[in-house]
Amino acid sequence: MTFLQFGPEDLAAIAPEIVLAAMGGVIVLLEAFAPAARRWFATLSLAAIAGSLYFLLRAPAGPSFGGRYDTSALALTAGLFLGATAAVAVLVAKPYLERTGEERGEFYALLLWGHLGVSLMTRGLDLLVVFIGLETLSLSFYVLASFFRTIEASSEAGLKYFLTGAFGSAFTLYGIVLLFGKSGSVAIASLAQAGIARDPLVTLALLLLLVGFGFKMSLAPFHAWAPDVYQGMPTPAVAYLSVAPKGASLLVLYRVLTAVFQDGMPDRFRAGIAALAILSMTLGNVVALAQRDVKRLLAYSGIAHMGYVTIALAVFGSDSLAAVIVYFFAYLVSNAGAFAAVAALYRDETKPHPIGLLAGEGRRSPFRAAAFALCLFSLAGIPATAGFIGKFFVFKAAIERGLYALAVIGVVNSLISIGYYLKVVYVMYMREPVEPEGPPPLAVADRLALSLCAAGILVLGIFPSPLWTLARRAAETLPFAFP
Amino acid sequence: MGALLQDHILTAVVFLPTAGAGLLLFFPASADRAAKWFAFAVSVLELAISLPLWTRFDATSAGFQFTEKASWIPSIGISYALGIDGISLLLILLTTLLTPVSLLFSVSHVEKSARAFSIAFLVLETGMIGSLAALDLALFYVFWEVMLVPMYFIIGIWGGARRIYAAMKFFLFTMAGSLLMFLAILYLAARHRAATGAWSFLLADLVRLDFPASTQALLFFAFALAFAIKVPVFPLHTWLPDAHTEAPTAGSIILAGVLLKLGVYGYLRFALPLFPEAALRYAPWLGILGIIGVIYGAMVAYAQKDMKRLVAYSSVSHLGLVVVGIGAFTATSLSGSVLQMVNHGLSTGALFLLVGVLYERRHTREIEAYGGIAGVVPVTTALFLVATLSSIGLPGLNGFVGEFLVLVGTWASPHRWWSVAAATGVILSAVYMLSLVQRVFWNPLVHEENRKLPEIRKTEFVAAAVLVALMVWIGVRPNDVLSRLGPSIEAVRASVAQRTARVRAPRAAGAGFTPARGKEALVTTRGGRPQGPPPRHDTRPRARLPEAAP
Amino acid sequence: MIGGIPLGDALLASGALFLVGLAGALLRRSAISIFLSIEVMMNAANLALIGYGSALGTREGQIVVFFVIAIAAAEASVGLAIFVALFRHKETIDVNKINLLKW
Amino acid sequence: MNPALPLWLVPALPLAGFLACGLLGKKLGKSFVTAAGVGSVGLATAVAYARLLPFFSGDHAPVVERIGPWITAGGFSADLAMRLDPLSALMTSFVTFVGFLIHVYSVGYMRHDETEAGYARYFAYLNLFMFSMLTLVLAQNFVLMFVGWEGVGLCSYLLIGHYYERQYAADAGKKAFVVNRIGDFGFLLGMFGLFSLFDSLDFDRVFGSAAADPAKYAPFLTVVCLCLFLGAVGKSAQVPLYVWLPDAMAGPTPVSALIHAATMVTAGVYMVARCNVLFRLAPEAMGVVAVIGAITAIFAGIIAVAQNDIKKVLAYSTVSQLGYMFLACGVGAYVAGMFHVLTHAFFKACLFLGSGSVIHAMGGEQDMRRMGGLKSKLPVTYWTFLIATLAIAGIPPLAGFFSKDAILAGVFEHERYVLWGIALFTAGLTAFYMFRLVSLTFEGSFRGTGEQEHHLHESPPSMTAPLVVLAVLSFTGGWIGLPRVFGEGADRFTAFLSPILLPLASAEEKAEHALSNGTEWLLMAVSVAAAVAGLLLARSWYVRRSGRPAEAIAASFPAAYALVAEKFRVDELYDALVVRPFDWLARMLWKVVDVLIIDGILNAGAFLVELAGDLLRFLQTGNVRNYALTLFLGLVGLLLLVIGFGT
Repeated sequence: MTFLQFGPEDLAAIAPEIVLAAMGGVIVLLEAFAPAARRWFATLSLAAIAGSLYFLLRAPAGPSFGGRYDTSALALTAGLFLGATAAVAVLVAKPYLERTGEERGEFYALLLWGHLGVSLMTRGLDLLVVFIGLETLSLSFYVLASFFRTIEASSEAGLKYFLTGAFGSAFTLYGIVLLFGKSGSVAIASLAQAGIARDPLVTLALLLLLVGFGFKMSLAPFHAWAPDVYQGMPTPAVAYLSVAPKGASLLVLYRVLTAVFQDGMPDRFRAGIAALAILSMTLGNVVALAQRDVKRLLAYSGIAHMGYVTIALAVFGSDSLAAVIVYFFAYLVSNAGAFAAVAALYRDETKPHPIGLLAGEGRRSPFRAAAFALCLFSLAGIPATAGFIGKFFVFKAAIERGLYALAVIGVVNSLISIGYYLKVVYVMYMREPVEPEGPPPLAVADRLALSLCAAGILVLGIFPSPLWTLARRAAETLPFAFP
Repeated sequence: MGALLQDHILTAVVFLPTAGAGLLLFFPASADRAAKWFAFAVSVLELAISLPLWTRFDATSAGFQFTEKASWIPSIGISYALGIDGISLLLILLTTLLTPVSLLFSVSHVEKSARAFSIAFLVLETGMIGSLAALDLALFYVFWEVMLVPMYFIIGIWGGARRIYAAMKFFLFTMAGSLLMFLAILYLAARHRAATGAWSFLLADLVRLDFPASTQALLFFAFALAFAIKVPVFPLHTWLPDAHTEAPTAGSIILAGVLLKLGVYGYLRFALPLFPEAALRYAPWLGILGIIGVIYGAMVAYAQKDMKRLVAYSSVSHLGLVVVGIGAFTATSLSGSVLQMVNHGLSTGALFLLVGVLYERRHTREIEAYGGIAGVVPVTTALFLVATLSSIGLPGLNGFVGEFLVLVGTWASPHRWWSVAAATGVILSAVYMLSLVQRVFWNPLVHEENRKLPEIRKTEFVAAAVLVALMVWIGVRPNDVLSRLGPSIEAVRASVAQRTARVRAPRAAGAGFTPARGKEALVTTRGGRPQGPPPRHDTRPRARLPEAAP
Repeated sequence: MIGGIPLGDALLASGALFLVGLAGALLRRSAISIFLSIEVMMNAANLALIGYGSALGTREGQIVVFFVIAIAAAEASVGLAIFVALFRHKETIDVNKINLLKW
Repeated sequence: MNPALPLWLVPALPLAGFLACGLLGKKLGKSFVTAAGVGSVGLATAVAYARLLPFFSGDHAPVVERIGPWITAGGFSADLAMRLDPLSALMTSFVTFVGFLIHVYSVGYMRHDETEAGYARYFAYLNLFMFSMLTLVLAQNFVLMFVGWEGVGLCSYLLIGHYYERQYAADAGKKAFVVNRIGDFGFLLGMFGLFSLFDSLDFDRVFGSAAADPAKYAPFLTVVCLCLFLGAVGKSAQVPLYVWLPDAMAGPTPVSALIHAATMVTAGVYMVARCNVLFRLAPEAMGVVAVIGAITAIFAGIIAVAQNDIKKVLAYSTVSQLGYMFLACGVGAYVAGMFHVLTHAFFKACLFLGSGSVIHAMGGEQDMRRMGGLKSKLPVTYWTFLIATLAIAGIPPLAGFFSKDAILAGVFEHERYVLWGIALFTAGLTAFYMFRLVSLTFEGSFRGTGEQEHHLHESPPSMTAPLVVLAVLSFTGGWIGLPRVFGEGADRFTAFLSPILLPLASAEEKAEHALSNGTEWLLMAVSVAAAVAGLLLARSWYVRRSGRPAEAIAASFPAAYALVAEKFRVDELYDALVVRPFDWLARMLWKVVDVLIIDGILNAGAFLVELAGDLLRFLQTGNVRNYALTLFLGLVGLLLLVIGFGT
């Protein structure tokens, strides 16, 4: 019974999360007792994120907590991904909250704790840890969703996210329980037992997990919450929520499935995942065409993107996991960047974000518009952007595995997606401004965040080699018994 | 530095424009005029450094020259491989020539955010040259797609009334084509891995792959679709009239002058060598579509009431002829097709430019709004006349040489009747172009406002005159161009020939043709449809086969 | 074996409980009842955990249960807070009436 | 041969003139244009004769001067090379000379009523024409010949449209070019055929190998020759493509004289004669040539009778005479055909220039019904015109008589009696309508307006001088080719030109069976009789009874007369059969195929996708219970799929 053993190397392993938790607490206390320190919250949060990354890099190799907590290259890569997302979110949050007059410590604290939850998900080699991470994330973001108490939409977003989220967690939990029942332990490694894959209850459990994490990924048909929540939630929080938890969830699925399917994924299961991928791509893209609100549009675009990346899950293999990692880094710079641009381009948060409001921004606020356009092109997968690289590796994996139908459906979908991405670009660049009062002045933090994302898009798009190598190294840490 | 330029001249040629665009970013948005002239200067410098390609090009060698190779994404064998042969050489120079021409024209005509315009244009140039120089399929695809974005903005922001629709149509059409090609490229690389264990996207490696006929057909279609849309081949052409018409003049020049050619180029450079059997099996369809394009494009052009639209449809007709030449696949017809691409770039570029000259003065493209202005703007008229004559293939100008070679080469192929059908274009082109000239420049001058039509400006004149000069040059000394073309063309045919040898050899022998006939037979019997030439064709005496590959 | 109750029965009960909760969550209209139904689903999971735990003779099951209960409590607090916040706006928490964000 | 004066100089000089006039003419003014335009052609003429005279006196051995390669691609290659042999020498001699005269004439004709720009443009194009025409005749291969071939077409197009702001002139120019293009289409196909047969388009190689091994090539040559002949039909305005030539009269009169009478329109004949080896191997093709020629001759002749526009009459007469030449070639009498080309160049140029002088004097009036009695006012014009008329009518001993007689003899000789009859009748017809023209124009009393009469004046010497020279030539030009009956060796023309008729290796060609002297005398007598008859009839109708008989006939057969007067309504026919259907089809393809079908399908696809989006978005009801439900249903569906899969 090695569950509660606890040593210094375990402390070093968990230090990154401790930093986050602690800083969250500090910020809340400052909020309560020294409100004057507010203008430092963003800086403190960034420091915390940096600190946790630092400790993550310093974390001792080898399993800790008796092999239930991951310190491998995979965890490290995931940590980088999450940290970057969180950093962008914080950068965007500062000016955003100042504008909306809601700059309260809770926001940063909750963001950090949510971040903490996500990193628990990515690092937990134990389904309980994963579940705790999942819930930590959810609880923080339930609150963040309804952060604007004065805005009805925000509260409604909170309610919807909460109810559906709790509903989804219940499924996840039950799936975990079933797996525990079959393997005798909540440790993922213990799932690696001969013949377990053929047990119907295990199949059911895996499907339950698929539903639960698919929900977090906003993968159709578990996506319904995303558009509403994105619309009502403060944009910086969306920037995080629309990227980090999705990656984490897919990583968890990968961990579990690799453990269960020692000798490759059975076709029946692959069919199920493929179906989700197709549904998600098609529904997301087609419905996105009909959206008038930028945040909803990006929500559906996100649904579609989860469809693409799920192709890589259906392919299932070391290279495809690497592809997933690359895809998510690309998605990070593109999607977080897009939401950052949205946050910087809209003045009034009490109203929705109609696309039409962007008319003429191409000339009125060239930098933001250009960055936004770049993000959109990247999401559309135009070459020389990160988005293309992501799609490239995913489709390459699919082709290699012989999943031609999936690949073809994928590219057809990316053709449809161009329809709505270009619509936004066209509104920004080829229409005259409608409302006299333009977007808010461009804050330094916004400029920084956008520049980082834009640079990321181009650098990853033109020199993807290092990222790919990193992803490969990370992917190899999962025990794939097959290519 | 000099040495560096010597070794990496292609890299320099490809990326100099982007570098210029990068510098433009630091211009104040207000400094429009400066930005325009700077962009023009960059493009001229580009032209200057691209000239060594022409002078130092070894016209005797068939291989790729000025090659550069560096690994880009080593782990999956994507490499930064550049190199040009005669075909790409011509098109690259056409690009580096037409870009300054377009920019020079725009200097006096682009007002709205000219800095952005210049940036878009320079990036576009990089995209075009890059896809012409790339020898790695992944690299090619990147450049190929990168072209879309700036062109989308050029049409959409600086275009005419229906520019949004046109820009969107352009983008979606082209994208629709290239996405399947993208998958096909991935498939090729995957197969190469399966076959050799190593990843590679190098054309040189991938051409070694062999596929069963059915697979090859699918891959071929994936590639051909992308290129056919770009060319464009009937019935995939409908994006072209809209894009060409709505684009700003400079955009139309580049669209017609270079972008269309990339379709044919891609077909020659990639589709043919990669899938020779499929390519030649379906060559008849290509030829027929080309012929339809020639006649259909000409007739629809004749029906137009909008000058630019008319010229745009004339492109459909001209490119149709080029496609016929490709489909016939004899050395002569291929040389003719490539030369004809250059010719079309010059003549149609000039036509669009001069139409733009008129448009900028009257702000209408309606043919009816003009008439009888030859006396008012004699210089414009003269230039337009020369461009027209070049475009309808008057001997002594460039158009004739290309047209003639395509037709005579096609006649030498077993698809003799193609040449007959395509030659009707000679009549039709005269019909629609001359009626354009008559309705615009001749006839009674009915609209009084045209009496004060200002004559062409210096900048515009220089831009047009350069093109006209080249038309005459190529018309009088076509061999300067053709000599650089020959070996590359033969190389393409040779590669196809030897890769399809085993399919052909037994038949050629069995049919008991003379060796010459055998080689001719190559063109059709490939792909398993033995379609011997007509009997009188056989008895036809042939001292030597003109198309004999070395 | 939980004090003589065979695993099968425990699982059966848990499954039934889960379905009951599921049905409630899908059918009730008040946010609170929906949330309570979800709690029922989680407790079904707990029941199964206990069953398995004792059947497998490991304590992990029970340990997990504690965590789950804690998490459920936290969820409840957050949830109720959100309900209140929304009630301030709409004077109701009937989810059929809460559809400002749609399409 | 004279290396100091290479052949290419001959076309090059007019080209230089073209550039000078075209680029600088407008700036430097009319006197410069005159100098450059006329001077360049004069020089060219001088150079040409410097080469020609030694050639005429020499042994007539063909000279080929290769400038260098021109087009080389794949298996195809064509050189820039010039050829001087009897045929091209003959053509060059009169093209340069007549061309020069007409340039001189143009100075007087165009100088006053033209702007600087127009004047420069006119001479630029005229020089360009000289360049093209000389390239055409001096070319050593078909491709280079085609350069000239299309070049002359272009210049004709530009010069017809010289008064571009007149709708009908612009139309006529376009018509000329397009119709010619139809011919060129045939020419191109012919070239392709030749190339695939001989792997070369070089005259020596093509004709040499054809003559060397007729049996081998004969089977394919019929088609090839017919293609080439289509080109000739277009260029030389034969039925059914003659329609452009009458309209071409919209151009300035000197242009009509030079291009549409003396030189360009005979290019077709020249080409056929040049290819005589091929045609002789394709008897069917030759038959077609002869028949087309005969039909054209009589058809155009009949139309000419009923025209009242002085230039239209001459135009149709040109068409008719060209038909004559083709008839000659068709029956194998190539020499006779070329002979007629030569003489026709003289008298038809003279006639056109004369009519130009008349129109000039009449202040632009072209309708003969408003003329009359000009004899006294324009004596020089009248006498030169009369001589030319006698020449074309075939009255001995003027030029036309000998050439026409040679043709008739040739036709008779080859036992094509029907064609001979047609030709004979045409001869009479020619005499008739020409004298109708002379009578209406010069005889009788003036029928024009008063102030026209007041302006009447003889043209300046720059115009009359060429008239005189051409008149002299129309008189004497025929004596170089006296029929054999005037003694052996009298026919120096045949002797000079016969080398172009390469002997064919196969003996299939039957030997020249000469006519007996008696028959020949008889034939001459008959043709002269026909001519005189026509002449007298015309005079009696139009001079003595001032046209009343004609009116009477017209009145008694109104329908027939109208048909003839309206040129058998061929233009209307073509308009209904070709032009309008073409317009309709073009519009149809655009509006229906392009816009409706293709774009329709694509837009429909796009619309459907958008529609799907617009409908599917309503799945997002905003009610969280449905979200939960979809989640649950998703699970169920997944279960069914995974369990059901494979089973």
